[in-house]
This record gives sequence, C-alpha cells and structure tokens, in this order.
Amino acid sequence: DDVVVFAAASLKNALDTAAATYRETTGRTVLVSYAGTATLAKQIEQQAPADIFIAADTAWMDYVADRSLIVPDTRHTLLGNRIVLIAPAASDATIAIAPGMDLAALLGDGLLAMANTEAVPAGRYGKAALQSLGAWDSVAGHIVEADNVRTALAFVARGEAPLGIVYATDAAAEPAVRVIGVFPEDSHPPVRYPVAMIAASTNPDARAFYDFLLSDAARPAFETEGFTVIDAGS
Amino acid sequence: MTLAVDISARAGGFALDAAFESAGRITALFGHSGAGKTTLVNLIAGLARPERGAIAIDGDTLVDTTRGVFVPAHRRRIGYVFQEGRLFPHLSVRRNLVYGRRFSTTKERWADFDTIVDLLGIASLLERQPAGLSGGEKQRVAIGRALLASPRLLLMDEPLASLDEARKADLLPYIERLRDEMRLPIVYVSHAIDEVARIADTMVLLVGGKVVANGPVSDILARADLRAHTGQQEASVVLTLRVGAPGPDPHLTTLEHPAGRFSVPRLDQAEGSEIRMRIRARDVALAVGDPGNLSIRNRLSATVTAIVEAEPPTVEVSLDAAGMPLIASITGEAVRALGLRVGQPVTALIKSSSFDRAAFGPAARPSDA
Amino acid sequence: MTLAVDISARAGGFALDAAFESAGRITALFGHSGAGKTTLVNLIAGLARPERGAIAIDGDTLVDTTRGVFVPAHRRRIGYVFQEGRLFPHLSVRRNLVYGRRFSTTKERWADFDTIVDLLGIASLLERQPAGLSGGEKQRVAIGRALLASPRLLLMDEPLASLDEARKADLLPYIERLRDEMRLPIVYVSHAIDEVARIADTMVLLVGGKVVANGPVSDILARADLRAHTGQQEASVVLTLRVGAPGPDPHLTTLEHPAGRFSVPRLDQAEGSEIRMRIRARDVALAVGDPGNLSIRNRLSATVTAIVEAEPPTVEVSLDAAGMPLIASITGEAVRALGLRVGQPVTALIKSSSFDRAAFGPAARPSDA
Amino acid sequence: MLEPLTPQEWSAIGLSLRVAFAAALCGLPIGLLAAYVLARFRFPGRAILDGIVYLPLVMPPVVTGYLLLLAFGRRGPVGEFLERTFGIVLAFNWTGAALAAGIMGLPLMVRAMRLSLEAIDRRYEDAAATLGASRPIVLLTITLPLMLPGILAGTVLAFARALGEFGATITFVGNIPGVTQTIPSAIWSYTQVPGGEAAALRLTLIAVVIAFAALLASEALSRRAGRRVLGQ
Amino acid sequence: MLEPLTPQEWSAIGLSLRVAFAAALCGLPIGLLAAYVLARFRFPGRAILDGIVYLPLVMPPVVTGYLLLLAFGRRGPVGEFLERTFGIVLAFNWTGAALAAGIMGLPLMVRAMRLSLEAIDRRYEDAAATLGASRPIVLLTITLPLMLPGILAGTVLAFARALGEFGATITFVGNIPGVTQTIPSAIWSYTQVPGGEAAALRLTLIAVVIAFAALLASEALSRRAGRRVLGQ
Ligand SMILES: Nc1ncnc2c1ncn2[C@@H]1O[C@H](COP(=O)(O)OP(=O)(O)OP(=O)(O)O)[C@@H](O)[C@H]1O
Ligand SMILES: Nc1ncnc2c1ncn2[C@@H]1O[C@H](COP(=O)(O)OP(=O)(O)OP(=O)(O)O)[C@@H](O)[C@H]1O
Ligand code: MOO
Ligand SMILES: [Mg+2]
Ligand SMILES: [Mg+2]
Repeated sequence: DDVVVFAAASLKNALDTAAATYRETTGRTVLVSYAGTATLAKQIEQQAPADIFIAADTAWMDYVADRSLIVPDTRHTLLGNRIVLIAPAASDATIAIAPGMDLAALLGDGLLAMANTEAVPAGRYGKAALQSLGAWDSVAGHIVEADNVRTALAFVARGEAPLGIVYATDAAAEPAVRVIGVFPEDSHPPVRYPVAMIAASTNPDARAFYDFLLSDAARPAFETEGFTVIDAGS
Repeated sequence: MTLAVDISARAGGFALDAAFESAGRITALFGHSGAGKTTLVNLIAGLARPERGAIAIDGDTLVDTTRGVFVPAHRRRIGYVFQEGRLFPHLSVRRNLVYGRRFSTTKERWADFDTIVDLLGIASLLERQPAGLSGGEKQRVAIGRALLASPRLLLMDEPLASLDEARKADLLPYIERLRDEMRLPIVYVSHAIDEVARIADTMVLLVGGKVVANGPVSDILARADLRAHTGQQEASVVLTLRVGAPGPDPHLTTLEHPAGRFSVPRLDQAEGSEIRMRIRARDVALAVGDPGNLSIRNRLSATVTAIVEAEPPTVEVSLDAAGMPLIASITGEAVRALGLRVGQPVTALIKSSSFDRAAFGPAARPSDA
Repeated sequence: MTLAVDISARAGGFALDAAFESAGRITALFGHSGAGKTTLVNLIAGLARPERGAIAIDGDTLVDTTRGVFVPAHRRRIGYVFQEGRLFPHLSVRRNLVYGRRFSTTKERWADFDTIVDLLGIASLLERQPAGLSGGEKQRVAIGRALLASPRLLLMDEPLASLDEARKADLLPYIERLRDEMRLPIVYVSHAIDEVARIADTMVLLVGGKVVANGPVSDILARADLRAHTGQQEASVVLTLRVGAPGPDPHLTTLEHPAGRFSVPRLDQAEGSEIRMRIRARDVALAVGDPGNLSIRNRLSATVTAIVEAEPPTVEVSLDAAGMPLIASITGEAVRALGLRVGQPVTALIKSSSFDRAAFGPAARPSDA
Repeated sequence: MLEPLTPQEWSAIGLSLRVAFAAALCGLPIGLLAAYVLARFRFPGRAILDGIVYLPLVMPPVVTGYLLLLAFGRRGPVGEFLERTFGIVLAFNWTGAALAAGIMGLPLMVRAMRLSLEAIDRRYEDAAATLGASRPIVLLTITLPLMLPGILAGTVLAFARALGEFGATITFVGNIPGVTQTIPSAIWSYTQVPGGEAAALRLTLIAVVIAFAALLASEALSRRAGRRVLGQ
Repeated sequence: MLEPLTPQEWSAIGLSLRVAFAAALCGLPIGLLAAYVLARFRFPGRAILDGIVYLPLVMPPVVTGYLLLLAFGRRGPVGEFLERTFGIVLAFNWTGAALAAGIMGLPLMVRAMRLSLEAIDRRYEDAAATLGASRPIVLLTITLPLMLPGILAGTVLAFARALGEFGATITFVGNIPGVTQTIPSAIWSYTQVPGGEAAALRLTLIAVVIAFAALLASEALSRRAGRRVLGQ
C-alpha cells in the first residue's frame, strides 16, 4: 500500500514536490491528504488510515499526542515559517514593526485581513504578535477574519483590505502584495509544523518516507516554498 | 346480477343516504345535478369509503362497515367511465386502452381490442396522446379503456353526454349488446331520459342524496308523482311486445299487440323476440268513432280508464288497450270536443314514425345468473 | 353582429379550413366529434393562432394574418364557456365568478351578479372550492363566470351537455334572453339538434375541419343532403308565426297560420309577437278527406308538393300549407293506402302536445346594430 | 450546552437571520424571473442560462466565494460600479453575505419554482385571458398562486441553505464579528479549536431550530393553499 | 489552462463522477421513498422527518461531515456495525464520499420529487385502480411516470450537488488522492497554496462541464416526457 500522509493544506506545494522527489528516488508513491489541521486531527482520532501527520501548529499535535494516537518519539518539528504584515503591491504604506507601532492609524477606516484569530494557526500567531507589540486593542474591531490564511491573502491582494497578516511563504508567492514588515520571532509563539508517525500505522514503508522528510534530500522542496527547515533535534 | 347498496357517506357538507337493490342488467342512476350520482358511483367503485353501510354484488360483499370489509378498488373488477374522462396523460391512446388488460386473467378477459376500437371509431387515434384529443374523442377512449379491462360490472357516469347523436346512436346498441351478449351489468348515470328509458331496466332516482324511488324503469316513468324528479315533461308507458310475423312491407316490423295492429320501422329482431319500447303520451292521439282516411296506421282499440288534468292545457287520458296500458296526452279542448269520459271506447292512434331508433331496445334477456 | 371567419389552422395532424359569415344572434357550430368545433372556437377566442386568414366581429378585425393583426385574447372581450369547465382551482366559486368583472369598464358591464347566480342556481355554492363541485355544478359556475365578464360575444362549447333536463329547460330561455335583452351574440357548440333548432338562427356545419354549410338554421335543417351530418333522423321545418288573438282556452296560444287553426300550449308572448318553432316531420300526420272525430285539433289545409322516399319505411311528404312549408313523414304503406300524389289536397294534422317547451323560442328580434 | 450564549453568538444568530431572510426574499423575484423565463420561453442561450443557474451548486463554495470577491469586491468590476453609482458596498458587509447566500440558494429556488410552474395547466391561464386578464394580471392572479407550493418550497430551501452557507460567505465577506460573522462561520471557528465541539453543536442546534420553524411555517402555508385547491 | 491534466486530477475527475453517480442513483430510491412518505402520509413525527431531511442543508457541511465521521467512522456506532456485520467500510473510502454527497443532496432531491408528486392529480391513480392496478402497480405505471420531471430535476440537483460537495466530504473521508479526493477537494487543495488558482479554475470548469452535460441530458429527457404529456 502507498504511504498516506495527512498534512496541513498550506504545505501542498512543498510536500507535493517532496513526494515527487521521493518517488523519483525510491519509485514509491506517497499519497497526501491535505486538509485543515483540525479536520486531520479529528480524522486521525477516528482511525483514519494515515501513516504520518504533519500539523500546522502544535496544539493539534498535542491533541493527538494526548490521545496516544502518535508514536511519541517520532514527534519532531519539521518546518518553521514567519508571519508578515502585507499590503497591496500598489500601496505605499510603511510602518516599522515594533512595540507601540500605530497600526490603527495606518489602517485608517480599512480592515486588517487575518486568518481566524481563534481557530487558524496563522491568525493565532498574528494575534499573539499584535498583543505582544501592544497593537491588538487598537485594531481588534477592525479585523476581517478568513477561514484560512489564503483567503486573508486574497483580501489584501484584491485590495479589499489595505493590510493583512499572513505567512511569509504565502506573501512571497503573491505578486499582488508587498511585505511591509516581518513580525519578530519573539513577538509570538514560533510558527512550527510538527510531524509524527501515527501509532496505528502498519505500513512498513511509512518510516522510510518519514525519514526522508527529515533528511536533507527533502530540504530543497520546503525551502523553495519559503519554509524554514528546522533541523532535526532542534 | 344483484347490486345491493345500503350506505351513508358524506363529502364536505353533502350527505348521501342510499339504500336500494337492483337486479337489473342496466341500472340507471338518475337525478338532478348535484343529487349525488357521482358520489354514489365512487362508493361502488371503491374510490370512496362510506361512513356506514354495505355494498354487495351477487352476494359478494365489497364493503361492509359493520364487518370491517373494504375490498380495494383494484380488486373489485368494476370498470368506471368517469364523468371527466381521466385518460392517463403520459400514455398514448393505445396504451391507455390496454392499461387494464394485464390485470385480468385470461379467463376473465372477454373484451376484444379490435372490436371495441372499431365500434368506438378510435382506430385512427391509437398512436395519439390524450392531450390532443377532442372532447368526444376523449370520452370514447375512456369508454374503451374501461371495457378493455374486462370488468364484471361497468359504471358509466354520463358517458354519452359529450357525444354527437350519430355516435350515441351507434353506441347505445353496443351497450345493449354488452348487456345481453357479454352479460355485463351496467350502472348507468344519465340525464337523458330517452337513453335511460331505452337501455335501462331498473332505475334509481336520487334527489338531494336520498333514493326517492327505485325499481323497474317502466314503473318509475309511469309514476306521475316522480315526474318533477325525472325531468320528464310528460307521461309515457314502457311496453314489452313480441315481434310478430312479417307483414307486406319489409321495412316495417309488426309487433303483437292484443288491441290491434302495431307496426314500427323495421327492427332487426327475430320473430317472437321481445322488444321494449317507450311510448310517449304526446305521441298518442285519440279518435272517437271511425278515424277516417288517415296516414296514421297504428290503431289500437282501447277504453278510457282515467282522465287526469296535467299541466294545462294538457290532460292525460289513461287507456286500457286490451289489458295493456297506454296514456294519451291531449289538450283539455280536445277532451271537451270529443266528449271523453271514463269507460268510453276510443281508438288510440300512434304514428309509426314517431319512434326513432333510440326509442327501442331489445328487452333484456332474463339473466340466467 | 356579424362574425366573419376565413381561416386555416392546424393542430397536430388536423387541418381546419373554415370560411363563413354569420349575422346571427346565435350561431350554432354543429358537427361530429372531432370535426373541429373546439379548434374553431379557440381561434375565435384568441387562444390559438391561425396559419392564415382573418376573423372579424362587426368589421373589427381580431386576426388578420396578411396584415399581421392578432388581438390577444384578453382584449377581445369574448366570453368562453369551455367544454371542460376550467374553473380556477385556487379560487372559491365566488371569486371564480367575479374574476372577469374588474377587467371590464363600468360602462361595458351589463352582467348582474345576483341575477346570474340565481338563474344558475349556484347561490349555495358561492363559498365552496371548485374541486368539490359535481359535474353539472362546475359547468353552471363556468357559464356564470363567462357571463359576469360582460363579454360582447359569448362562445359556448357544449355548455349544457352535463346538465339535467330541468336545468337545461331553465337555462335555454335565459340564453334566449341574453340574445334578445342583453343583445349578446353567441356562438353555440352543441350536439343537440333540438337545442340548436330552438335557439340558434344561424348554423355552421363542420365536417372534418371543413365548413360544408352555413346559413339560417331552418334552411340547413330542411336540406335532406345534410341530414347525415346534422345527425337528424328525420326532416323538420322551422316556421316563424305570429301570436294571434287569445282563444277560449287560456292555456292555449293561437298562432296565426294562413292554412288553418294552429294552437299550442300557452306561450307567454304578447299578441302579435313572432314565434319560431320547429315542426318535426314525424309529428305531422295526414288525412285525406274528413279526418273524423280526432283529438288532434290542429288541422292545416295543404297541398302535396313532393313525395320523397327517405330511409325506409319512411316517406317524406312535402306540403304547401297556404304558402308555408311543412313536411310529414309517414310510412310508405300509408302513402299507398291514402293514394297520395303530388298536387293532392290533404289535411295536415299536428298534435298540440307534440311540442314541448323546448321546441319554441321567440324569434330573435331584429338587431338594430 | 446550557450555558448562556455569548454576545458574539447572539449577534451571529441575529446576523444569520438577517442574511437568510434577505437572501431568501431578495432571491425570490430573481428566482421567479429565472424560473419563468426558463420554463416558458425558448430562446437561444436558454441552455446556457439554465446552466448558469446551476453553477453555484456545482462549484465548490470557496470558488464561488472567490469569484464573488473578484466580481463584487470593491476593486471588482461590478463592485466598483455598484459603489460608484449607488454607494452600495457588498464586500465585508452583511449585504455581501446575503448576496453569497442568495446565490448559493438560487439553483434550489429556481428548480423548485420551475417544477411548480411547469406542472400548471396552462389552460387556466387561457381561461383567465378570455375573461379579460392581461398577461401580467394572469401571472399575478393565476400563475403565481398556482405555483405557490413551489414558491414556498424554493424560498424555504434558499432560506435553509442561507442558514448553512459558509464557504462562499467567508471567502467573499470574511468573518467580522457583528458584521459578517454568521452562525456557520461561528460554528466553523469552534470546530477548528480543540474542545470546541460542544459550542459548535449548540449553535448548530440553534440553526436547525430556526430552519425547522421556517419549514413548518411554509408547510402550514402550503397546506392551507393546497386545501383550498382540493376543496377545503 | 491548456496543460494536460495530472494523473491525480484525472483520478479526481473519475472519482467525482463515480461519487456523483452513486450519490444520485443510490439517493434516488431513498429520496423517492422520503418524498412519497412525506407527500402522501400523515403520521405523528412527519414534521420531524421533514425537518431531518432538511438538516444537511442547514448545517454547515463541516458539521455534517463531522457527524458522519462520528457515526460512520470505524469507531462510530453505525460504522462499527456496518464493518462488523457486512464488512462495509465507509470512512476514508469513496463509498463514504458518495454517502456524504448523497446526504447533502437528499434535501434537494426530496423537495423536487415531493413538489412533482403533490402536483399529480390523484384521480389518475383512482382511475388506474378501477382498471385493476394494485397500489404498487399504480405507483410504477402512473405515479412515477407522472412525477418524472421532479425525479429528473431532483436527480440532477443531487448529482450537481455531489459534484460540488466539499465540506462534508473532506471532513468525513478526507482528501486522499485516488481514494477519496474528488474534484472539489482537489480544487480546494489548490486554493490553499500560492499559485494554485489557475489549476483550481481549470478543475472547476471541468466540473461545470460535467454538470452541464447532466443537466442537458435531464432536460432532454424531461422535454421528451413533457411533449408526450402535452400531445407531441
Ligand atoms: N368535497 C366536497 N365538499 C363539499 N361538497 C361536495 C364535495 N364533494 C361533493 N360535494 C357535493 O355533493 C353533491 C353531490 O355531488 P355529485 O358529484 O355526487 O353530484 P352528481 O349527482 O354527480 O351531479 P352532476 O350530475 O352535476 O355530476 C354536490 O352538491 C357536490 O357539490
Ligand atoms: N394537438 C393536436 N394534435 C393532433 N390532433 C389534434 C390536436 N388538437 C386537436 N386535434 C384533432 O383535431 C380534431 C378536432 O378537434 P376539436 O377539439 O376541434 O373537435 P370538436 O369538434 O370540438 O370535437 P368534440 O365534439 O369531440 O369536442 C380532432 O380530431 C382532434 O383529435
Ligand atoms: O495550514 Mo492551515 O491548517 O490550512 O492554517
Ligand atoms: Mg356527477
Ligand atoms: Mg370539442
């Protein structure tokens, strides 16, 4: 049977490339089921036929770990990402991302596009960053939330919202937006994509792909998309 | 066949209470618009449930509320020609016609497709869809459909109302043949007293949901008290006469009447067979003494038995013609001019040509059931 | 009113080619089932478009394919009583009835709600929904609905077929009143030759989609060559006679006939007014010499003008009664027995009571339009 | 489940009701028009129109939402026109949510109405014309009343769909609490955090109860109309 | 747009077709039964059944999918039962996708069928009974043919909905290429990464074309049936 990976949707391009590389070198096919991390976690809870889980945040990985659904010592942080403040490409808005910044003034009567600040990791990181920079309270009533970071990006790209907070990976690939600034890593919990093998997996090939993901061979696939590859063990 | 009905039912604010028995080959349901004829026919067909009561055919119970019996419509083998056609809109005329065929067993099946199609003149319509048919065409197909299901009892709710006279004249003998040759009992709803008088032997008269009379058609038509309900303007008698030996004119059929000569336009009935005919009082004239040189050849010797004032100027003179009844309706002026009185011998004059084809029917052959 | 029709139309495989003009107050459309009557009526109503041709009422063009004129149905003010009722199922009887009211201007509105409801006997149905009505009730409501729209021309497609005799007898005089008092021209489709003869003055005879004859009803009924199409079994004449001075019996009305005495059951018509009546050949008997002491009081002196063999045994004897036509249908046997020949003087005998109410109608008053 | 609703939840419920009503009611004339045109006229491009009406059903809601954003966003051609001409802004506005929900419900609405319309015996309309009723009057007094079951069914379908619509709405107008956060958006948020199931189910139940009420109301109306047609 | 489709996309199209056909065809008898029961019988709990049929429309698809996962998942009561008794596994299987799509389409199907059924003049059924047809035969020969427009409309609605269904499917059976990845799941995946729009639109167009073909086929069938009823 083919190895089945459950992965957060935002990893699609990178993981598809990695899987293609893997197939070229080993001849073995890997199937990746992309969905929201929450959905994947709940499916795994319902004995989904997954061999490997790559989450977009640690909370849902904790969720499956708490239920002993993963092989504990296979949990590793695979990738990192950054969140950035963006504006439409044509915008000349500038602001230094630092404590006390006056984001509200920059917004004017526009809205700040973010992924859902309670539910979606990208949104949660953004909220934490704004809070730690003291800008949250002044913009809280002026946020338009999306169900995922891609929609938030689209809001800015389409010029509907003057500013937005998205992953660096998304911003880099979208010519219609301009990165105004990158949020300091210490202003929010680090953006991490943990990986783990599923406890119920019986696929003998799973381990090989897992190892491949953590190996240097997979590195270019992730880095091309703008992810930071977190060295195993770090 | 005996149809025994004793039911109460209601539809909206309308209450039907009908109890009658009919052993007739054709039972006419007669009554004004809204009298409950269709309601009653629906109950017999099994399309409606009575509140209480029972319906049985030849002792075979179809409904009996006290015993909780209710035979569903499809098991009754009762054909129904609806007042409004109700052809299946999604089936061709042919498939409408044969619809009921497959539900009868070969043994029960007496209806022949080609015969019925020819008779109804619908051969050219077979591949058509009902929606394009004219009013009369629809009704003919509906009759054919009911017949082709080979029912054991046929309900016809004003089946001929939308047909022209020529077609009616074609169909009535066929209905008689169904009655006589196929021995198919029929419950026949009609407003046309001529039709009823011709083909029905038993009549159930409905007024406002109640049966006010039922029995032989001749008895009911003769009852003056029912005339308002039967919608007749005037009296008539129904006689059953035997076909006599052929006379000199081959186009006339002589009927044996004890009171005198009686010939009518030729009937295709064998000598000795019985004929039922309705003689309307308006068609009977009277002569006192020698009638003179008249074109009216049918002359019956009779005695006046009663003289009754009907709606002026009409007076109905009841006659006894050698034991057979006859009624003449003439004007009061004529009664006075002729000096008519009870007991007086008169000659009843009846024009041969006052009968049209529709007035005659072979008397229903006694059922052997 | 003049209705001028000259059109070709087709429906499926059926082709209608009708050209006629009628200046009649009531124009009867007569023809066998499937002859195209409903098709023609639909064209007049504006519910169908002809392939080519024109229809005009009093010179007001409704359709003219050459000029591209097509007045839509709702602007024609042509009432239509459909063969199948077509009551609006979602509206109560009352709301069905008044539906067309609001579309006529006050000036055009001649129909009175209460009068029409009473006449049709539907007062008790007003709050009901159409679905619960009996067949005849539906049809009466449909007639009322068409009338209450105050049309300038009324199309009636077999309007009385589902009504009982009593109701028919009530409605026919009303239709006559519409014709005479409301001056409402009517196109009347019917299979019942009696009805047509009584109320229509003009008749259009359709056979297989073609008009084979049109003109005054009396002319068409008198034409022996059309009898197969009119569905009549026998001949008749339609006479227009003047009401004469009252005689001794108040229940009889004397009609002025130049050939002799002629009285009929009382008509509520003023002395001097004109009456139209149909006298069926079967109701006329002949006497050569003194008729004797008969109950038949109407005796007209006449001369035999023709003796025509009809369907045996019937022979039709045409008469000239002081310039007015009359036909007697008697048996060949009678002709021989009386030794009848052309030119012979005879007495025509007509029973007063052979006319029922339905046979008479006031002659349509000359239109002043 | 028995905890009181938060103000945000209350406002989501209020907003969802507003959006669903607006979607169903504003969709009504458009749906009727589309149903009428599709059922009654034969014209070139009819099949295309028919297909277009179905589009929102076939496309994943996210795509529909994205296309709406492209067209009706402030920078979209239609959106720009609407804003410039009428001052109407749909993006990030509850009206945009209603538009999204309405469009998602349109295929359902049109289908139901068309079925009813096509089942009507046109001879009733002919009869009305002979009584003097012009085409629009026939439509109002005969056609529409006779297609009432379909209109009601279509409206309830659209209403229910609007209550459940999430993908297109959030992609088009996002999720601004109190402005564009409808019940489904709120539910979705709950499902995305560990332990949010109970709150999600509670809101789901509320949506279901609302839809149920609408359904019962429409059935009652429909039955009343039907009873009338069948003769009390 | 003109690049050849990837094998994964081909398999998504094939799977979507399979899922949509299965959803529409297996839904058919269930939808018919529900429509028949709802239209023809009055029984306690009828309103509840009516409401349940509407549920999938009202609930956000994600919730429906989650409930399906809870019920039909391998650990869910129904799922466990089905696996133990019949060896049927729905979760993470294309059959599960069909189930999800079928359930999402059911309200549309039932509604369309019910409208058609309620528009049938029951006197035709009475007429058939007097000709000897038993209840099931009447159903087969009169009722079903007369409600054909509704059956077709309902089936196409369900088919189209199945082609567009995403939320419930991805939540219930996931998005495993070749196994459970339908066109909408593939589209959604594309929308979640930079630069995926073109691929997403291309797949959307394919879904639209398929739905369009189904629509045209059903219209043609329906017109043929209709023409028959109206007399060629
Ligand atoms: N559902 C109903 N609600 C109220 N009244 C009804 C209902 N069904 C029938 N009726 C009434 O019952 C009476 C009898 O109806 P039925 O159809 O049996 O009459 P009918 O004798 O067949 O008349 P017709 O000769 O006009 O067809 C009518 O007055 C009708 O209005
Ligand atoms: N759509 C159609 N397709 C084919 N034939 C049709 C269509 N419409 C009408 N006809 C045919 O046209 C002929 C005339 O129909 P029409 O309804 O005018 O007859 P009618 O004279 O009114 O008959 P009836 O007295 O039976 O009502 C009929 O033979 C009918 O079958
Ligand atoms: O990677 Mo996510 O779970 O689509 O934000
Ligand atoms: Mg009746
Ligand atoms: Mg006709």
